[in-house]
Amino acid sequence: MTQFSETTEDFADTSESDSFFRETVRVFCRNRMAVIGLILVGALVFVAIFIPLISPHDPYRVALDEQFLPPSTTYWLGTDNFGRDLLTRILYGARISLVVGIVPSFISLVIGAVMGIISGYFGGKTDVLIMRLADTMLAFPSLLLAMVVMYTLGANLFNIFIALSLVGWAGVAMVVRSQTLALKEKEYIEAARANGTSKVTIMVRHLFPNVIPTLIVLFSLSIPEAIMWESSLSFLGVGVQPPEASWGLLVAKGKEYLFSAPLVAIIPGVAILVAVLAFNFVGDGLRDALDPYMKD
Amino acid sequence: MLIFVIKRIAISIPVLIAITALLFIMLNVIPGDPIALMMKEHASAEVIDRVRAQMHLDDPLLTRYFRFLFAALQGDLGVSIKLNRDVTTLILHAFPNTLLLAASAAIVSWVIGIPVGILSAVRRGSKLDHFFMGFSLLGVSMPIFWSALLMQYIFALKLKWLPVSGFYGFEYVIMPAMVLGWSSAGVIARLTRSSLLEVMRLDYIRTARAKGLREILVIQRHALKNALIPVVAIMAIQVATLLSGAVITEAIFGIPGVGRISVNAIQARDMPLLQGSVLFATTLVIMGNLIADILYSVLDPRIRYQMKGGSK
Amino acid sequence: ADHVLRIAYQEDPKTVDVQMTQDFYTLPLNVYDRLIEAETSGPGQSKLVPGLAESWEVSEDGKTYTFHLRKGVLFHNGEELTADDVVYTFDRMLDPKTKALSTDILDFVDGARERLDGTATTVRGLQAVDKYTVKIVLRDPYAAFTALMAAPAASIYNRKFTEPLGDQYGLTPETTNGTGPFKLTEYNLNDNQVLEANDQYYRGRPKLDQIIIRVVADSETLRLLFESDELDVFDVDYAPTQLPYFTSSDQWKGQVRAGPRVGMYYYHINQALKPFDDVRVRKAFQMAINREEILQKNFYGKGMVENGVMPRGLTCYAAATPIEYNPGKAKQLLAEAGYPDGVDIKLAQVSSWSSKWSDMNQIIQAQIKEAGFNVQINTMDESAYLASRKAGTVDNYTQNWSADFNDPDNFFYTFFSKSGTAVRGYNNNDTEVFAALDKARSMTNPEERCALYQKMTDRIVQEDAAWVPMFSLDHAYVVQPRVKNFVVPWNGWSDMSYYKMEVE
Amino acid sequence: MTDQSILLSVRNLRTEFQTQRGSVKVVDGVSFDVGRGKIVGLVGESGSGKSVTALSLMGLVASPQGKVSADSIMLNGTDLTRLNAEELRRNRGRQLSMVFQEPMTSLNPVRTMVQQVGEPLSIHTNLGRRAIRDKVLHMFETVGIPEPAARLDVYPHQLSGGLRQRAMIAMGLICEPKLLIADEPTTALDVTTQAQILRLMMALRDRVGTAIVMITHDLGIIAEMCDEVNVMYAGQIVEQANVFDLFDRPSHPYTRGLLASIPKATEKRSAERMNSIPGVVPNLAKLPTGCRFNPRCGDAMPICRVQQPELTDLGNGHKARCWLHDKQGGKL
Amino acid sequence: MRGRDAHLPGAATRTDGSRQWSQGPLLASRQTGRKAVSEVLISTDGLSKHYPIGTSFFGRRDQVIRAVDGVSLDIYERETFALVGESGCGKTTLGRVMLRLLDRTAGTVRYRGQDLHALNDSAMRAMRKKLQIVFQDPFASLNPRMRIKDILAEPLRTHRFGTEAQIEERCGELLDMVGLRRTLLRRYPHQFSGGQRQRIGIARALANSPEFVVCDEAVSALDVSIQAQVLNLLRDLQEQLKLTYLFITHDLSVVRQFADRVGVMFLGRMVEVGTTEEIFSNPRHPYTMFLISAVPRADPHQRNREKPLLVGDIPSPMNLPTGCRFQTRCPYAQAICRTEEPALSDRGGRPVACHFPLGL
Ligand SMILES: Nc1ncnc2c1ncn2[C@@H]1O[C@H](COP(=O)(O)OP(=O)(O)OP(=O)(O)O)[C@@H](O)[C@H]1O
Ligand SMILES: Nc1ncnc2c1ncn2[C@@H]1O[C@H](COP(=O)(O)OP(=O)(O)OP(=O)(O)O)[C@@H](O)[C@H]1O
Ligand SMILES: [Mg+2]
Ligand SMILES: [Mg+2]
Repeated sequence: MTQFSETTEDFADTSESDSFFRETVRVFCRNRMAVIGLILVGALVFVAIFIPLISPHDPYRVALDEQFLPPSTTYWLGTDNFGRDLLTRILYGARISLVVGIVPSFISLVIGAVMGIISGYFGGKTDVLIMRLADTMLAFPSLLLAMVVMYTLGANLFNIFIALSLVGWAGVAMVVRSQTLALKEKEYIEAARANGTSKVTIMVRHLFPNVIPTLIVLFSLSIPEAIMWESSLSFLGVGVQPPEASWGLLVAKGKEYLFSAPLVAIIPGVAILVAVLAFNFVGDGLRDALDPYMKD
Repeated sequence: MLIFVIKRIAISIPVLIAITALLFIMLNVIPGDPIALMMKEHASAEVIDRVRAQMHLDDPLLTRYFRFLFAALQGDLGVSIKLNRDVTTLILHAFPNTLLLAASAAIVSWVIGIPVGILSAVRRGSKLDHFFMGFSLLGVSMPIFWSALLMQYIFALKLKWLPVSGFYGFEYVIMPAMVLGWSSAGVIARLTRSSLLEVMRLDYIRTARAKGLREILVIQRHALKNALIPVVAIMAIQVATLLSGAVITEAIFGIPGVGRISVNAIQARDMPLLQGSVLFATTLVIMGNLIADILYSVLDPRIRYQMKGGSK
Repeated sequence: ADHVLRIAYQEDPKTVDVQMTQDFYTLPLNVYDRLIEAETSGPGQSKLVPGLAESWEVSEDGKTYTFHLRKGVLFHNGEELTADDVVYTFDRMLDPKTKALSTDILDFVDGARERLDGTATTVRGLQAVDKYTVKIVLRDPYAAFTALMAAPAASIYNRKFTEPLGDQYGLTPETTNGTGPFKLTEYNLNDNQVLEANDQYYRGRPKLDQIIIRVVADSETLRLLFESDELDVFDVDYAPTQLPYFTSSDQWKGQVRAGPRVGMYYYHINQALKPFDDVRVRKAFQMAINREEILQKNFYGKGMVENGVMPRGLTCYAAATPIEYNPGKAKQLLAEAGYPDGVDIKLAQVSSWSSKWSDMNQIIQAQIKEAGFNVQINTMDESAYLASRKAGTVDNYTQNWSADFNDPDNFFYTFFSKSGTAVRGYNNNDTEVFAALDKARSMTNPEERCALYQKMTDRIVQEDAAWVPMFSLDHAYVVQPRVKNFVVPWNGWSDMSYYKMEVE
Repeated sequence: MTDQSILLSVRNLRTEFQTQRGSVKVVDGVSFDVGRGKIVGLVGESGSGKSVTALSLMGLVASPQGKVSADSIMLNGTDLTRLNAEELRRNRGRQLSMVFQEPMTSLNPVRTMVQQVGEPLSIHTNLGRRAIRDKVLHMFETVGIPEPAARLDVYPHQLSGGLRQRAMIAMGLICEPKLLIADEPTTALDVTTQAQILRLMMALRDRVGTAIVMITHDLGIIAEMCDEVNVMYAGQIVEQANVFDLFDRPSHPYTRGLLASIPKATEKRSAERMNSIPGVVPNLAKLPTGCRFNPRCGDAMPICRVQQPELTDLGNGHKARCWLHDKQGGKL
Repeated sequence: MRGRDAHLPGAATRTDGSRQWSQGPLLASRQTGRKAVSEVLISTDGLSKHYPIGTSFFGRRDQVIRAVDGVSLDIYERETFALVGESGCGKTTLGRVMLRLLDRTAGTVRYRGQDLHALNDSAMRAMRKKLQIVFQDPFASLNPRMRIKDILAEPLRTHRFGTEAQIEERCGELLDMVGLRRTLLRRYPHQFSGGQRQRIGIARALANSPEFVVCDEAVSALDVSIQAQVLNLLRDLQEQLKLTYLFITHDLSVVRQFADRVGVMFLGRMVEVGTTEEIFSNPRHPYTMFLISAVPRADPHQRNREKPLLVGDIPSPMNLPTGCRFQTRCPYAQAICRTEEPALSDRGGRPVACHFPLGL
């Protein structure tokens, strides 16, 4: 219909920022620390995946006659109390720490997002119920909760997932709920309702995509947290069990030799520190990149 | 205000009950026996059975739970299976220590975190900012058990400034409070910074500048109070975090607090004791929430107004 | 107080009522006395000496023990010790309301079981003959009864003081009363206990004025406390990995006090579980473990490889037939048993136990792989472990056992009697052993008795391969130079009497 | 111009922002004068740079992203461009002050009205607390806040929008500045309240003699209260005139379009479609070449697409930035 | 002005028991001379919406905001009914309750005689095809994460418009209709200007060929030069698609140029209803009069005209004054105004809620 000649095809800003994604990437890349963090995380992931191919050493071998060897060309960081190559152990530890960081964060993210969206969107009794549940989880000192789970279910990797997810989902739900409440007031949600769009569709197609940036940020920030939790649990003896090598466990064990072989404790501690820092850098960077305030 | 407080407390009761139920279920559905645990290696099966029956631990789950709940509602948390002492007394003994630890850690975290956050925000992008934020992130990223060990090594063993462990006076509180407070300080510093930056973008800051107010006063008079509101809000979460941290800190520094008791209780499946200590810890968290809300309202007149019951 | 000894342990004893504990004897050993005392007479050696009983007689049939009490022994509350106190103490232990733990030390007393069942209100075999004479009649003769009377659990209480306190006895200084060299004056749960010298102690006032015992959970903290001179004694058992540091440190190597321990590390084998129902597999398991290596590398060689049920230092101990370390042969045995390609087994690991156990498990996991055992370490919490042990389904685990009293019965009966083998999940249902152990209990001729135990050792360890003896270790302590007269107790316990110790 | 009647004289004001996509000239060569006691309008559509112009004058453009430069900004004989930050600060709130658009967000929610409104006094004078309080009370009366004494110790959220905006004006005027910049002071208000506020501002101008720069996108407000008008488009002033001249003889096609497209409450509805300016407001980061208005201009000539027109004087101080008024008639 | 008496419902007893007048029937005579339509499309009767605020200790509702309070109103087919009034007077709320986007507190909404609030969920969902809304904020009304195609397709899919190809085609058509190129379907909202977004919002509302469209401040956020474009578009679409508009705005100038009839709201009440010309040239309610006179005129020559000014602000809807709601600001208020609330009743041929209407 050409009668509306008033419209010219001149667009606010068409060329460059044609996707949210690219925009985010650009802002993210301007943040030097975030990029460094991302590189470190990338390296970590790479190592975690390919370590069996990289390292010539067996992380579980016990060679008691090679205990506490100092760093050498064979054992770059020396060996531990069983004569295992410390570097290899730490790199295998990266695997566990990553898995422990990612899996429960993801589970709590999924649970939290679903709960949060339902709670925020439906409101009323559902909201009260879910929020009471979340309050309960949040009021429970998390380490104790995790310990109870680990003690009762048994200390293994799978139960760590359960424990940490149990600890983590409530916080996610809270954040997602408050965001949902804000989004719910948006006119495009109202428009969808006015069109007769069903609740499920609104939640899936409107609310969920809009909380994704928040979820990404929460995810990236909860990974380091989960790594810390795991290290605390392992330190208390209810986390990952030997002979697996999570960093927390390595520190807890290495601590016994702090005075005779300090590297055995210090290096995994540093690994935790670096990994947690890296993830935090990435998380901060993502938050800045996805935060609407930071744009323009 | 009083109504508000009462209301808040009333709301938390279901939370407390839910927590006790949760714990009860978790510790009871899984096989494991507090009596066998208590008697360990030496006791014969008959002795174990006899003692268990005497302690009414053979009753059905629900019976036991409601017996516990009923007594708890009357203020009786029962007697610890393992310690054979009244749970309330035990906790009241341990509680002040944990409270002291958590409170001093909180103070440390605020005294460090808030000024650091403010300075970083004010000098946003400067070297100082980077340094402070790096330092905060380090605090956040360092496992407590790890920094505790380092501090003990440096300040107690090498420098001999502070005692290694124990809880017998002011000098004993310093190190655990620092260890525990540092990680929280990082969180607080980061939050203060981002909150302040957020507030500095608001219109009324521009208004204050338009009046010709010095920048420092703009921050002090106009930005700070508003920026600290969310910082106050995380206080409640901080209480939970500090209590979690206290479990480790108490173990390392030999502090006879609730954290130790709870760990003992978990390990021994000592239900009454665990229920008691978790109830106390949870109550503490809920109190933290409450205090945060009250502070919130003190800081923010909009909420104060609401709490008085609707605006006129 | 001038002469103060500062020590520490990792867990709070929770009570001073020795009838209510089986783990914590430091306080009872110092606060109470027993009728007979087991005195350390040399490294790993002990002898029974008169305690509260000046003397005692055993009847011909070995069933009646008459104890003559020392006169004028005062409890801390000023009461004089009488025969009635002794009768009360043991009756209290057997009273089902007490819920006492170590009632088995009185199991032999005539009428003890009825009292414990609640079918009797008194114990037939316990009698106060007069103010200072106690007669204890046994159901059957029991050779080790005097040794039992020296066990910490046999500490003597005061009836007048204890009876009204019921189950609150021993929880605080105010509710604790003994005749021992020290009085409990302070008790802060999870924090510390303070003992003061008992001026009226019947053997004379101790040299120490005060003992301060702290509860410190973290072993590195313990060590730091010791090094910064806040503790006088560092018990290396709490941090075994620190030993090399202390033995090689110029400052400390002269301060290490080590002594053998009448106790042994072992691997438990559950015969009810496949593949350990096959003796060849058990033998292979025994042979596949390189005990010497573990002792040398993980325990710094401070101890001795053991091959029997009895550790060195125990009455009747004699070197047993050595178990060969031979992974090749073990592999062959496995093949014979039908596992030519190796066999999957599990080892139980309790998460809250000290890491030395998990180290042991990890090491043998690596070691016995060579023989074809594919080990999975199954971690569980202690209560789940105890539950599975009770159910007889527990996987093989490693532990150690130190003597409560110096008699082979303490080892054999615990593990291989009819009840012991079931309760501990060995399931070594060997009626011949059961009969022999019961018989040995009442044998009065020491030589014959020892010979029987040695024979059973061979049967259990060699023929049936029912368990794996590992080694007995020395127990090392490091003490500050000011500490004098530090003697490692005969059984190698961390709990000991400090009566004779001095500090400058 | 060193005319004594001129209070503010801005010459070639340029403000640039550093954005992620490079720098954007948001205000590009703005020059205008404000006579003493006059009300000068700055009108233009959203994003045309009105607020940034005002903030630039105040020295409140966010640094370091924003960069302001000007040949001169003479305020009452002082060149603001020559002042350092501290001297500029001392002028703010005393010599020139500003009232913002959103009366809700422009007031600090956690400080009482007297604290906020009296603050310029505490900054720029030595008055004591009591005296400030009295002054604020007096000011509240002046701006027509009913029950002024009761409104001193309340918080902003306890006041209605109209009262808040009055308080903002009281705050702007409390140090009796020579110049008040009002950035859309009534946009957030209802018409009846708007009418009250506008009348108040005119009354104050008459009484106190404060000159006002009135920023708005509402030509109605301009017509009601301004003496002089500057029309902005895409960061530039496109037309500058006495208010009567502007409405009687709009000379820039944009101004004409604007005037034509405002619906008039006073006129009966016409059968025709309403007039409008085709196209959209340009993106400052992607300005067209030549005249910035050329893509939407019905009268565009070839030259308009290549070369920027200058502001040409049409006589009587009436100026327009358009090739139509160029002496060469837009010949290329 | 014809057909008035044809539709005079007379004095009807309303739900609240007071005697009220339904507004005069429409004379949809436009100057354009279009054919008058006189069917009532949608009507409300005693419609109220109260928002609870604050809860007491036991969860009892303490206080309410009477956002809409007993509004009775008829809107006729193919007319543009403008709702004006100051911020917070309940315009948006009324619009939403009429579409059942909010639940009513009392009263009825009838669409072609059918009580919307009595329909079950699925019937209501089907009904939504006919009832649409266009929002004020062009930036908040489009989901930033959806392409234009999906935004337009959603209502079609919801109502099972047809195959994907048909939907695609329809989306293109809709863009044509609002004057945007079809090629823009794959873009995201942030790539459009405010005016363009508003067109997309309109296109979405039109997707299922509605009959009744609520335009809630649909042009208020737009620049003047763009505003006229959109108003023209709305007017053209009305003509083509036979739409009925409820046009909510606070901008009286727009009302005058755009609406057929006007309802003036004050604090949840309808205070005056009439044709645009009647209202503007001859306001009966004092509030209407003040409202109109307060509009700044874009003509400097009129600046010195007599401008009656209201004093004070609107009272809070939480605690309304007794009597007439306008009484506190009304210079003509008398004793009865302070005690008795005037009903919306015919005063001089037009429904006015005033004890002392002007010009009579
Ligand atoms: N801090 C900033 N950084 C980058 N660009 C900015 C900044 N502040 C304003 N701008 C840009 O400057 C341009 C002019 O903004 P300004 O606020 O002056 O417009 P305005 O005329 O006041 O519009 P409105 O009527 O919407 O208030 C806009 O395109 C805006 O995006
Ligand atoms: N969800 C809600 N909860 C409580 N009060 C509400 C809610 N929505 C609106 N209100 C109140 O109801 C009254 C009417 O609001 P409504 O949005 O309908 O007014 P409006 O006439 O559309 O105003 P505006 O012109 O500002 O859009 C206002 O006082 C408002 O504060
Ligand atoms: Mg602006
Ligand atoms: Mg509205």
